[in-house]
Amino acid sequence: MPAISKVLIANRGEIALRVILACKEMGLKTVAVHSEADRDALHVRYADDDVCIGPAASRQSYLNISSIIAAAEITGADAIHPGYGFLAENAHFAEIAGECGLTFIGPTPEAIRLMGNKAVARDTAQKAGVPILPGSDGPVRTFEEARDIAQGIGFPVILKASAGGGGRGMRICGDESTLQSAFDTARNEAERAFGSADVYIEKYLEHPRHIEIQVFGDTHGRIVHLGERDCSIQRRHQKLIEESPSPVLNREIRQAMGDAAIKLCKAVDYVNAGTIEFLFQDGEFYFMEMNTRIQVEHPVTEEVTGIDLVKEQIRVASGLALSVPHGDFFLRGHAMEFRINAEDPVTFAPNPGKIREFHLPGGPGVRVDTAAYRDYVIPPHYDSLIAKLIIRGKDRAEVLARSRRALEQFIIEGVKTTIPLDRAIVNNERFILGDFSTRFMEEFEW
Amino acid sequence: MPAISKVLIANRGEIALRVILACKEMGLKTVAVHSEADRDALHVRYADDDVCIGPAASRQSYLNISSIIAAAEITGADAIHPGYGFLAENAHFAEIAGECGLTFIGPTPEAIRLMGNKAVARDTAQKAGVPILPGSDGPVRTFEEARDIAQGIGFPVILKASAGGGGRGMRICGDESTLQSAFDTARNEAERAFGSADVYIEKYLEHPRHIEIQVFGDTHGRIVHLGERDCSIQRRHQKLIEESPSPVLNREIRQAMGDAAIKLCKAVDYVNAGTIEFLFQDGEFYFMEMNTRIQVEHPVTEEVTGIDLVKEQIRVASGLALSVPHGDFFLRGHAMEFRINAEDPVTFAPNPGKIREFHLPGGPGVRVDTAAYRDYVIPPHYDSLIAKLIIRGKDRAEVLARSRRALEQFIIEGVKTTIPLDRAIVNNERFILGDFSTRFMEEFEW
Amino acid sequence: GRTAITAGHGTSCPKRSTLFATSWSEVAELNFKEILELIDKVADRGIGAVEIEQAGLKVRIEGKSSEPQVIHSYAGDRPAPPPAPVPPAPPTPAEKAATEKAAEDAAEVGLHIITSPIVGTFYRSANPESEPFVNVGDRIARGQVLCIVEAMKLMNEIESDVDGVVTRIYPQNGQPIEYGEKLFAVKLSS
Amino acid sequence: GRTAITAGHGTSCPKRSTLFATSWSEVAELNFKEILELIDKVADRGIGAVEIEQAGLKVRIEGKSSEPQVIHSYAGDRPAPPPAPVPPAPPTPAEKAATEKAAEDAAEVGLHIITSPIVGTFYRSANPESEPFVNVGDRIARGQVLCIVEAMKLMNEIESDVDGVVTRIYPQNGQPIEYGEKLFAVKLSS
Repeated sequence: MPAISKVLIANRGEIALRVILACKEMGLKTVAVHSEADRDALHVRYADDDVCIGPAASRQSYLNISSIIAAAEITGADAIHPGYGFLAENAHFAEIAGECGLTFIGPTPEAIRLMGNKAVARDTAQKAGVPILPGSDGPVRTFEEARDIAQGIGFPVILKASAGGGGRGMRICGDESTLQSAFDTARNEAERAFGSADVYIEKYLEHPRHIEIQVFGDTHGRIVHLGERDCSIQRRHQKLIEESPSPVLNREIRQAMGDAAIKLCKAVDYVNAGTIEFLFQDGEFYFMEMNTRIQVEHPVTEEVTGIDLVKEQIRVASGLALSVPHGDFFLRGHAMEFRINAEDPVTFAPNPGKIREFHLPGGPGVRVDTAAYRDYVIPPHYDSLIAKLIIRGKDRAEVLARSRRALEQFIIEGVKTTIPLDRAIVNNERFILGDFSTRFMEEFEW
Repeated sequence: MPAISKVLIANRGEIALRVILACKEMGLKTVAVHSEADRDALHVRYADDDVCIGPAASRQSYLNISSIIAAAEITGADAIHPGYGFLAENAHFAEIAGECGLTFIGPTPEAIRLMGNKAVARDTAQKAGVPILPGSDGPVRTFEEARDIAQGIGFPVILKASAGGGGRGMRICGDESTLQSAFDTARNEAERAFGSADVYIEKYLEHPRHIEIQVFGDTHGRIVHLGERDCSIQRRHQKLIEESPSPVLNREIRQAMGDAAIKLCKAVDYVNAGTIEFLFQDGEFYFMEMNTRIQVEHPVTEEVTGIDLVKEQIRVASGLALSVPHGDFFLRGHAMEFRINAEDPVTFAPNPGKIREFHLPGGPGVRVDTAAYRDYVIPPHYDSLIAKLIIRGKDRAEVLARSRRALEQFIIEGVKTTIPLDRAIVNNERFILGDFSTRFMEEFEW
Repeated sequence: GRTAITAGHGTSCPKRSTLFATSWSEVAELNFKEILELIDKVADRGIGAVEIEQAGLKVRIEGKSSEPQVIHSYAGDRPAPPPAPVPPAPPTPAEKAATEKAAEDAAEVGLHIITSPIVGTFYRSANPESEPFVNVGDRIARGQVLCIVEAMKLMNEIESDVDGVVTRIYPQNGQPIEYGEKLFAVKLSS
Repeated sequence: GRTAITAGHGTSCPKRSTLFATSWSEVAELNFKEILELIDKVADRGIGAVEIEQAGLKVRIEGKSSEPQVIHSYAGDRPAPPPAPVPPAPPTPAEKAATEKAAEDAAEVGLHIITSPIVGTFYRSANPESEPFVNVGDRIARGQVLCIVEAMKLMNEIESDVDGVVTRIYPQNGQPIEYGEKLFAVKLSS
């Protein structure tokens, strides 16, 4: 692997700035790319070079592979960090980058491809001995096939798009008649959303937690896990709050999940940062999917491990060995992340516009990752995440108390944000007790 | 000790806000006091109650004991946190608070009094077996006496006001003739500044480091130390940058200094947070003085120990045992604090006024303690500290790299600040090597 | 013990601009926050004027040299919509309680305000059984005791620094007061 | 390989006033955000006034009255204002390079600007030995190749979308260019 000296960040918003800051700390030059709507974005301001790669629409800018590669060429960048979203899990992009002599800061195209197809990933997990939810071995083509499997594993079951994500193409079926009507709908949705009508069927858990394991592999064959993140507080499969450690994992289960995650990574010779998502219910865990990128919620792991995951990504991409200490692994203290979206906290309707007041919380245990600032105009073209508030403390109780006061201190005006919702959640009794599943938000009232 | 339920903070600025945030995390009510010049201050905004205690001049407001006690009375506060500066080391204030039934969050009046007099403190240290600089046993009254002592311990020597601090009444004398002329000047200055002409004489170290040990005692007789802070980067005895651990202490010396600090604390039955300042040169350390309060630079210790010192102060003041774990003590990672003053970075002339732009750095390892905000008008009546930037990392190299990018990210406009100076220092070779003494700033060029 | 303290001049309250009094929230299409935003925008950008006409609504905002002037008119008596949501705790507290102060300020024109020189508890009489030192309408003389402010068990007598007639007593008996808080309004003897 | 790409109309730069007018006709219903944007635009561009009437809605925005009103005065006789003091690294880069743009804009009134539809390296000729596709003063026709932008080893021919005369070539030969960057100024054939 070549040494990296100049990194193009093929992303925008807080993660682009996050990567730029990591590069600065490593003494690397940076190239920001941006759409015409992001001329005033902070990642553009803080990078050494910046290139406008297209109009506001993502498809013509942040998803425009040739523009991005060309931007790397004209600026002399020798590596690309894809961030999350956009092209981060696009195997083709990783491949082209490699062919153009650019170091892709992420896994190999092969690993992205293998894990990007849910049915294949599930199959790989099963072969590696990682527990999966009982269900179909790959896509089910007919209702009759689906029905037979459902009867075998017992209702409720869930239909999912093989190529999908984000809730589209998903259907929960409590009985056979629901399954019958849902089957074609799910296939149609999958076809429209992902270009493939393939759906598979799985046992549906009624009150699972979403617990994911952060994994990291280097090019020297070492693969480690860095503990879990509990991301059960979601709304329509969009995570709102993540924490580590999970309030419900004990040392043994954490160890078992970590071991399973590492087994799966070894099966695909995984390199760089990745996340293995599990569902957890009644003491059992089941492999869900793997995300072959840095996650939005990676700071939670950084705060309890003391490891800068983005810098580690760059180290590993440049061929260095993981800097994670050998020996017994343990998480120190507790951390929680609140995603602050420019959205109506009740309807979750995006609320782009001008930030008129932007006052950040501070003091011990408070970290803010953001590319927003006062007078920044949030463009309407992209996702609504404008800041991540990450709280660290010696234990969950301290983190909760600190979160309350930090959320009180955090003032954003001009656009609606999810801060009021976060304030309500951290005062919710079930949340405080750590007694919740991914259905928390469905039942949450405030 | 009574349980505490409502804390009056007898201070202003970032430390007042810091204490308020700690109280919020502990579920305690807060009372802010403020002068007429501080109506728009953030500590007033975030407190549950606020009381105007006098006009802008400190003497009539933040140093006005009866106003502050009366404010506690009318708001029903049951405890007072003095912060640092102002009345924090005023034994009389601590005493009156106690007499009025208020819990003083700090040491006993007796401990403040004992340690507030430098000659007495030095004597106490000597008796406790803590190394001190060779010098006079208490005040020297005549030049002849001073000369004899100086000849005994060897030039250079330093004259210091017994009741003083902050450089006033101090004189360094390289030979006998300098001593002759300096002796009366030092006495006069001491008289004017502190109301007592008493000066004492000590061996003068030419390239010492200022290394201080954070100590903490509880009312159950337990006293611990929490490692050191290296505060050698000073200008005219005003600290600019502090870090922990010190780049020059090894485990053995740290242990020895910690043991010495604890011995001294035990000698005065010390309770609550305190700091023992040492000079360190050529592998030897010498007791300088004790500060019987929370320090400006306390966050540095918080970041490497994971202990919230302000919350610990309140715990201990309410009679609880220290929450510091028993067993082997060690510092995790590295931390550095930059004091951001509203000052001309070259002349250090205060530069109060309106903050027109205030953009905080973020991301991993970055903490900001501040009570400033955009459009805040820094009043000219008080000290010029407007923010503290605290950087944490796995080692000193990471902290330095992170400091550089965070200082670059930190934008304050409208008033001059010490940020440009900090940026220059973190790029200075000797600073990077950790090879500096308290004279660093005298020799620093940029 | 008793301490006599002469009250200082009432310069403590920062000046407020008047007359934000009319409620904009009665406007139909544009909501209150939006009009505030428009006003900010006109002021921030140094715009000459903005005029918006909709069915039954006309808003005109003229920028001026120092501060924006707001002229509005609307047709008919519309029921007021619910008030705009108030942000929980804005960090810039400049506009705190501007409107309620305005009316008070207007009433105090030409009056001498005696403010508290200390923090404590306000008492109108020497003890619960005795008569108040002064009542509204009383003529008072410089040096006359007006009230007591108790602090740290000390009963501090507050004396008048002017001659005149008491037109208002601001605090209630037994009320806590802070430094600079208004105690009495006095119409000066001419 | 060779790809022919027809340059789009120069609508890429939202700050350019020449094309500003057209985008309004596309607006069906003016919402509040758009009004705020209009005000910014009026302030930024020093416009005299903008007035928009739709069914049931009339909006009028008057520019700053204290300064001489600037109504598309691109004559170029006004001296450029002295550059504002540049803060070390302000986080709000809105006014970035505003002044230098002004002079350029003035010279471009009435000209058609051809911008780059892709990111890459600008070449004026097909290869180092050959003549440039076009020079300043050349008459060009719609569909005529003007230059090459190399990206990912592909030589992308950029064609003219208008008839006219080339009055300026912005980039140097071999210079990297970004999306939307100005390539040619063309005086349209009338």
